[in-house]
Amino acid sequence: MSAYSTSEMMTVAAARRLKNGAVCFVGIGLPSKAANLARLTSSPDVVLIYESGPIGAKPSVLPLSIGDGELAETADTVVPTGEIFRYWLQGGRIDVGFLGAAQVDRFGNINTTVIGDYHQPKVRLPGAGGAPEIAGSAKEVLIILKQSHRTFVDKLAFITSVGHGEGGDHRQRLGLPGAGPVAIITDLCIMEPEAGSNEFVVTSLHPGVTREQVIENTGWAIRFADQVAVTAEPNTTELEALRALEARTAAAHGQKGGDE
Amino acid sequence: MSAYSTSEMMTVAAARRLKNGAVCFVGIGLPSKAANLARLTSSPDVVLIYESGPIGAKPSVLPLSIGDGELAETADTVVPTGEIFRYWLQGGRIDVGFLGAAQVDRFGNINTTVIGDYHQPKVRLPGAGGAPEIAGSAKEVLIILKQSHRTFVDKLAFITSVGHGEGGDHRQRLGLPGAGPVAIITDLCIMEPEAGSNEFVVTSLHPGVTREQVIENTGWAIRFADQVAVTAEPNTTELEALRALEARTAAAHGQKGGDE
Amino acid sequence: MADLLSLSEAVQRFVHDGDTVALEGFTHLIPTAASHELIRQNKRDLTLVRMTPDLVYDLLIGAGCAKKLIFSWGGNPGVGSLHRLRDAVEKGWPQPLEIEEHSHADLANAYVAGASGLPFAVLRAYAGSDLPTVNPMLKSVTCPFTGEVLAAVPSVRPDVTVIHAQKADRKGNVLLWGILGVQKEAALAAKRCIVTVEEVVDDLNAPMNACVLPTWAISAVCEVPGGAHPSYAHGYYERDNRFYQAWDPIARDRDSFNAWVDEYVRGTRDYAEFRHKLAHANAGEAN
Amino acid sequence: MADLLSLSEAVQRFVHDGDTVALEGFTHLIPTAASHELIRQNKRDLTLVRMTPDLVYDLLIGAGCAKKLIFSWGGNPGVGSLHRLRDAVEKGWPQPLEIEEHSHADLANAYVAGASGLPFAVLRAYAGSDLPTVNPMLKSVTCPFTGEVLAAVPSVRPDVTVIHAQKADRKGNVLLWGILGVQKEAALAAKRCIVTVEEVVDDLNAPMNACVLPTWAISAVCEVPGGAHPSYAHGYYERDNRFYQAWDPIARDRDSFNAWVDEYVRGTRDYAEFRHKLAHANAGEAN
Repeated sequence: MSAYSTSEMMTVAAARRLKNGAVCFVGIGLPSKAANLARLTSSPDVVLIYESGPIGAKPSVLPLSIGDGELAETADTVVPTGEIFRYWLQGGRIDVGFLGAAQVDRFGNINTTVIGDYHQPKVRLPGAGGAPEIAGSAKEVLIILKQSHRTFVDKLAFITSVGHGEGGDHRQRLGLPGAGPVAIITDLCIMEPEAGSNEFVVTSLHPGVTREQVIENTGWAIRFADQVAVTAEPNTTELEALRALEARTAAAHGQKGGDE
Repeated sequence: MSAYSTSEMMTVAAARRLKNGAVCFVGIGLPSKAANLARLTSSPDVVLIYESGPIGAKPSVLPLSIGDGELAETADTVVPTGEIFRYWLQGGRIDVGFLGAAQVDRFGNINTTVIGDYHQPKVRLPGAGGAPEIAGSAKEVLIILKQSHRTFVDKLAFITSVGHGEGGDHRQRLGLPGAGPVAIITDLCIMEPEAGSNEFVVTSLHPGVTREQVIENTGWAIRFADQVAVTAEPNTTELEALRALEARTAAAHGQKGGDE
Repeated sequence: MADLLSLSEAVQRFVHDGDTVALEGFTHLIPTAASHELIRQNKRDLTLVRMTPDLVYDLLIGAGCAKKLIFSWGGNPGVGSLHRLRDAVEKGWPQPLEIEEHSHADLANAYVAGASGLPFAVLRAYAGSDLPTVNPMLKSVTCPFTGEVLAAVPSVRPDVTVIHAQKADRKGNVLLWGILGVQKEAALAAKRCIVTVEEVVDDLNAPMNACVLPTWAISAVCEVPGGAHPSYAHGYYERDNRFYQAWDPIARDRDSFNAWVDEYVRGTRDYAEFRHKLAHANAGEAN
Repeated sequence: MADLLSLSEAVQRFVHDGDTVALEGFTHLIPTAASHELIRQNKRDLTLVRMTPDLVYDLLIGAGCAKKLIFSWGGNPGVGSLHRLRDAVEKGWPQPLEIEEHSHADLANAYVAGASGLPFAVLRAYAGSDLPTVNPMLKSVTCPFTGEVLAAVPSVRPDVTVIHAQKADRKGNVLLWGILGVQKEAALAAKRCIVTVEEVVDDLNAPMNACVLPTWAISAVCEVPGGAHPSYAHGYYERDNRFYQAWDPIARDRDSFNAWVDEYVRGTRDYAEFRHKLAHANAGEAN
């Protein structure tokens, strides 16, 4: 196996979670990169929906914006943004909502709004976008982000998009239709909700990553599942597809796309 | 002036009420015939909207159904039926709603539902269709139908689509945005709402029609305005355009269209 | 992913007795072939939803398939009454028919709400109308911002929707154009959806913002050329206005209706055979 | 009927200080030229509505035109922060900016409700989110049929909407295609609507079910080629990704922002001159 970066491991591990044929509502950036890698490798029939309107997009390079022209050109159809949210997401037709995040907590709740007080913000983040309703209505949610003390926090300043809320059956009590986040994929590991508590625990460590590294880079007292697997390394097909995708993207856009 | 039928007089009189450039929501049958006559004579820029979806239809023959193919082919665009009712009618963009009726009362309320008891009907009529919301939301409403004791009734068995309700300012009290019916055009006369009471009174008699004829053919004690005009006879342009339209329609469909 | 099936198999697999069924198509693309197949398979106790019942439901009602009708305008367009619908409502033949009556704006909004996964739709409707006095499903909601009172109607969420479209590709993606009616909304509001199409092609060649239903959003695609007769399929064939007129005397009388259905629907194996028989009869008449 | 006007005249005639203004365009067809003209005419106290404020509102906020922002995602897509937006929110520069924050689904529904003449929209949203704790305009309604509690949000009904489209014909009918965003809804939700277009043509040649805005539904059409830069106009030009990146250092600093606006916006007579100057500067940079 050739050498690979932790970022590549994260993208490949996330791509593997998308089953062939799944209908996936894709956020821009890391989710879009992983979803397109899945489409170009294990899951050629994954259906990619972007909130700007394209249904069944098959871009050859990564979009830099959520509404790049190539998404429209390669889609089965392009519908108004209102329809995407109304008929397709809220209508219950999305299998997987694929989200990034600025911060996440132990129950998979997401903050993309603000750090510090809302009215006296320390850092003003971009805000909700499509995430709250993707998190609410997709049948299941995957979250992908780089792991650090600043991103995996004990208490979110603001819950923009709900995961398992306060844990346990809180999500059901809120009346949310979807199952919520089923995995958080980082550059260090994969976390999944523990049965019952729905607290995220580490279920798979990426090759070479130690428990200590994960603990150091998590803002809460992260726990490990009874059985912790080691994530399979990226294989040649995956790595080549990912690197070719990034090279095509750089050639087309003058920037790599998907890492912001 | 050549001889003309009462039916032609009715259609011509109705067509004249459509101002050039007006956006008109057209019912099938008599309204569609009058609206298209207007478009072909005095009001070339009248905009015809059919509830099936065509916006700006310019058919060369009368449609037999509310969704004939020629409506789509000649329209500026064709939108889903839901959008017609939501964005265009309810959105407040219709100047004139042009309706037929099975029965009408002195306040311009319309019955197209049932004769006799709703649950034990004497005659089951087709029902509401688009009329209730056209009557409610168009800025103003024109009603066209042949006059008789059976169609101009003292008390409707059923109010399908509201006109001026119980008269006076009842319509405003109901919170309805549009002005309601501003004219009823029949084969005998034109009626308009009396200021204040909003009861329909005769304001123009078609040439050769007597007050007695109108009284005989009205199921309520019909009143006449202080000034009753005589409707101008159909001119040659109007008659020729109408007859040519009906001839084209008969040739295309094997039936005249617009009289049902 | 939609399966490419015969209409017979699709109806067998996806429509069950007692289902709420919507056959939609507003004047254009009315799925008549599907109504014939429902009669051939003797589906019973259906709750039928459709804005304009038209001939397609006159058939189903007269053939005894329906226990309830949800609708907003029930006539034979350009001709007159739907006699089987009236006979069922006025005289309870062949069996009593419960009716739930709306307006077009209401049902169109109700399909939109159904497709949107909402339990109800909000619209400006029914003020001053008697319809709410006979339909208890017409309620109201108050705007929490302005205090305005608006109509609230239940969304339509059928067990099965059937629509007819012009084209599908071999994967089962569907394209329709022209008068779109509420077909897309009806399809997306339903638990299961059957689409009959004029033809299956290699490539839809759809304009970028065309009305396309992706294969994974529907259950079955069935190639049934002419399946929208006597309505029309834009780009394929025109409305058969004479058939709408011919229907009036056929449906006016119970016996003539029964004879027609026995001969042309129950007496044919499928829609292709029906079309053949009808063409033959029309040719004979013309002689 | 829409008037065919210069953009300068259209903004003069239809946009007033204190108006609620929506410049819409979701990634595609962003009406940048209009924002420049608003700055040139020094419009003040605007309430700006837009799902993605993007560079187009970073400009207006930094130039002091806005008193309030209603939005759902405020970043420089693919690059990072909107520095002028952040500076206004975090430090009140050049003046305090009131913000009212929603989600995309909420604002998209709010435009749909606005276009539909309704005072509010109903959607499944915000359960478990903190947004309702900071935005009192996020309320709820109860379904009168099922008892479900759903989110209720106020509809968006701007005084003026501005969108950019590909084509208009000489009567002022407008055609757009590709990523449609919420433009049609924003246009129809507004009291007045200005459409800038890439070109005015004799015949739109629109597909039958294309997104067309009829001339009588809008106030003015202005031919402004390139008017969506740095976003793109499908069929005309691509997204200028480098400009989005170049914007970051320009907007990061108050002085460099002011200098840029003085030079490129206030320092040009119209958008054509702006494009000329920008092209010139880019060419100079490349040398």
